[in-house]
Amino acid sequence: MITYLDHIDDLASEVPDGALLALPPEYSFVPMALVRAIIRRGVKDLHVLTVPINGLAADMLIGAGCVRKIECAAVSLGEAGLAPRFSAAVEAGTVEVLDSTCPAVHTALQATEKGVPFMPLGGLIGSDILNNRDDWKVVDDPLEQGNGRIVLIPAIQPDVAIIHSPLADRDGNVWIGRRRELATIAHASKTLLVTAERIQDESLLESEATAAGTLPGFYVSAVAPAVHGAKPLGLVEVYPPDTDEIISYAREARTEEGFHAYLQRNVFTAREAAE
Amino acid sequence: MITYLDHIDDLASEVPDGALLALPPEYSFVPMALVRAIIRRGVKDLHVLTVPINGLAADMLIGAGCVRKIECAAVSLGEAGLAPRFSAAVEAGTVEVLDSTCPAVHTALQATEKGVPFMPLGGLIGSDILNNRDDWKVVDDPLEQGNGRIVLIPAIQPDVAIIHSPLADRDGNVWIGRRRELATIAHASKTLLVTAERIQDESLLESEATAAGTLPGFYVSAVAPAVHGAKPLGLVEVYPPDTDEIISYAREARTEEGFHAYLQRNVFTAREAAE
Amino acid sequence: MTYSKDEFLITAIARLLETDDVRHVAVGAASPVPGAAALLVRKLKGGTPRVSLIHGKATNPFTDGGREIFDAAGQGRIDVFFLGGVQIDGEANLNLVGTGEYPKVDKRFPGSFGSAYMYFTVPKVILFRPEHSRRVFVPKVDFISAPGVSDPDVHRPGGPKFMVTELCIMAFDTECRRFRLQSVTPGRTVEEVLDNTGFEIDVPENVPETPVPEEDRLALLRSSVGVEIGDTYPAFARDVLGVAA
Amino acid sequence: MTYSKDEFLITAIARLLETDDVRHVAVGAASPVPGAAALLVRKLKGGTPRVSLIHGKATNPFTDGGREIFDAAGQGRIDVFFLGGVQIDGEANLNLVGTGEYPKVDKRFPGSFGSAYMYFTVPKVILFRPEHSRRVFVPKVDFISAPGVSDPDVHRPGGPKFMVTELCIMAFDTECRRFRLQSVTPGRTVEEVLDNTGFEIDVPENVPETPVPEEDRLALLRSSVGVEIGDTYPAFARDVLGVAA
Repeated sequence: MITYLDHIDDLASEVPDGALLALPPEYSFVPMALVRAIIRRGVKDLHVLTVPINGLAADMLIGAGCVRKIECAAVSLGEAGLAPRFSAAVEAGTVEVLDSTCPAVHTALQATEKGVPFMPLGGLIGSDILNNRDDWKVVDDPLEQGNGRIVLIPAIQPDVAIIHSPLADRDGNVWIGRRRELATIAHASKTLLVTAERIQDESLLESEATAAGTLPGFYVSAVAPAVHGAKPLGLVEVYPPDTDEIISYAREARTEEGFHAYLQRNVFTAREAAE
Repeated sequence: MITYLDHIDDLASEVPDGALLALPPEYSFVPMALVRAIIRRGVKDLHVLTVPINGLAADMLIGAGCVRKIECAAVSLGEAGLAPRFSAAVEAGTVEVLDSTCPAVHTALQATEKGVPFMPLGGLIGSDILNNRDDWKVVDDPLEQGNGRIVLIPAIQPDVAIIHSPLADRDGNVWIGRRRELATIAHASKTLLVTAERIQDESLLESEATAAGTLPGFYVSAVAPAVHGAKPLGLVEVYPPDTDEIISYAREARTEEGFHAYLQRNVFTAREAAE
Repeated sequence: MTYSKDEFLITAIARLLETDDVRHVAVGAASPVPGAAALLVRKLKGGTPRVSLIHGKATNPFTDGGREIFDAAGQGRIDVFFLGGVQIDGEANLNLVGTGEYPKVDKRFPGSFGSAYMYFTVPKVILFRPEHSRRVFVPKVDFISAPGVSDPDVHRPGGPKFMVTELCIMAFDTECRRFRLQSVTPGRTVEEVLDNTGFEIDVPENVPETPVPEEDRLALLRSSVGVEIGDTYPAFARDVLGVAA
Repeated sequence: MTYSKDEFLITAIARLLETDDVRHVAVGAASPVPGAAALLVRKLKGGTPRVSLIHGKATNPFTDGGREIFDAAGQGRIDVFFLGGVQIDGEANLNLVGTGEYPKVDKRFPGSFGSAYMYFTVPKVILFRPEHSRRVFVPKVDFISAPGVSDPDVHRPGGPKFMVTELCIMAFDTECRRFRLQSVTPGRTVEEVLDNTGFEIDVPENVPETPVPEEDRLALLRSSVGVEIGDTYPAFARDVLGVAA
């Protein structure tokens, strides 16, 4: 059954060294408070999968030395510019990067969701992404119907996925709204850790209106409260992104020293809002 | 753009003879008023795809002589028993039946949704369903990772899909709630015809709460109002199924004469609630 | 305490669900007896296993459309499922399609539903077919909706484990591809089972009786569990368990 | 009427979107100029084409998660998409990953996003890269995120049709695998284009000027269309179009 934890630091302890960790995209319920807790814990050798892209969370985990390998369609701070620690680590060769493309990440998780070892995807042929992926396979039209060559993307099963939500309930049900990539991530992952702005007693499955945007609890491993748990990123209809804070991160993190000063101030010294 | 029609009979005229017609499952927003309109129109030679099962709608279409071929995981009236016109037509050989299994129907539509010619699915091997499907193909583990043989299900693209909804808006957005097979059906079909209990001016995409259960209008071809459009089946949280009516159908439709008397009374003579 | 045939079957199935490997029981359409058994065990064990009735309301946790239960099974998240059949043979092949020569069968039934997939993916499939007759339990099914066993090169984490009928409970041995009689309904005999089974089964020297319903479980069925199953099957709760909606 | 460089680019792109085959324009993240162009055309044509800004609010119609835009493209439901690149070469290959030798590149950029798929599936891809320099327009990209052309045995309903830069508009000829100069920005020259392009292009005898922004369109941009794009890009609407949120 689902574990309810009092503090995100307890959730962070469910992320073992070396885990294949799935991160939701920048616009989709990123659990930044939990990411900071993971950094505080000093997790090592993560294999991060961005679904399909990410920014601040991946950049901070890489800068903090938690990441050995990252599979991504892109890592970017969006309007705030390049992800500085990601770029620096790739240029220095201190993190291994497995380049992908957005629909290929979705496809790999859909395959796991469906319980099949692979799923086909169009496009890709002729791209150096494909040429650098020994795990992807080009096959001749297996139905022999003149459809041409196609790429098979092997299933990926994350060890741990982490998401933040505006609202969970006491049965472990979690509101994800129209961010349905979170459902796919949840279905495909062995362990799903959830932080929530608020945990209510009434079941989200009670009415069809809320059920429509709810991830059922049987995919959820553990839940902890985290008020403002996505900040400085935004949480749709709850709070907007703190653009100034993200821009100031982008500036400070350009150097390793600046990044560590940022970490010291915002991750190691600061107390999370939920505390 | 989306056409708004005043009457379901106008929607029914969008279903050409010989169309591959997708029907949603019994518990999921079946547009029975539109099905009756299709029967009134005397459409011929339909290839019906039940997604993945169906009951009353498929049985009535078969009984009325609209169907040449049916692909289905099951046709059943549920607690009201066997689907009498379906069983009679299969036994008489007057309708061609292409037996499938629930996840294979979903898989075929997912393939079209994804724009790929096929999708793999586990199970099936050793089943006479597979043995009677020349279109399905068993391949040896294409990744050569010891996963064993697997079945490839070719994509199916319905010409027309029909659904009923409690609520649509003036941008063609349609509430589907947690009946997300309707999203897959919509994504996979060339034409989507929608009937709705109610059509509101306010956009369903205005708030995240309603957007979560909304099919966006760009998949929708035409909408017409249909009060009580799912009856005698139920529409969750709007009205329950009329069990007595379904049982009485099951009884009357046991004979061809009884079925035609039922049709005369309930389809040709009766006026729909919306009129 | 007296009990009905359905109450007997519910408690018989419930005993098969009490092991620790059963964390999530899913129940398909029109299956009030297995559904009540699962809800009974959940009540007895204080919340474990999870029980998902796919056509239930409060008990239906699925929010990703019709494919979710199959996806969840493929992910290994469903431990128990129930299947039946118009015909079942000694290798546990199931026929849900029809009798006679396919496709223009003599008698057509609804179809295979999800059996050709769930039978492969759910580790503990319980076959539930109250009618125990040679009409149902045939030497060889006319159409295999879902095969009981598979070749080693087919990925198959799931399959049949038990069969529950009005006469007995059998266990299925995948290795030997045979059913073995496990217990017989009180008042019925091993001979009766053999007479009404159209295929060979293994019969151990001593075949115990299937236990009669425990009084505390009957009491739960007729009260709180009855209310729960009534959410999905009101007529069943009323007529079989005496619990009004 | 005076106009800004961004306003010029918006109207230049808008003219490429006015044909009848354009029923649905999708615009990716951080693309205010193409977004404004699409919204402008929608306004001019009274509601056609549909415009989907994937990170917009009222203008984001997607409700099936991150894969929906790619699925929709695969279904043929998206007619126009915009792509750019750190480097672009004469065969319209795009590099969004980095410069130097992969994987330990000299300068790493975010990554390929969905380019390796959208470039294959969307019939009319418009390459939008304001900076027109030999740094961007190279003889051969260091990394092909998405190839400009494909072999005949690869299913490819989509691909590059136009490229819009600060200096010019080029059309791409898939058959010849070459760009052809179509028009030059007023005040710039063909020589300037050639000097700043690191690959060969076809230059017709007469190269017209790209039209300056039409006054009625500028007026729309600075009023109702500005408000619409401000829903997704408030800073852009304010700073470029002078429309407060």
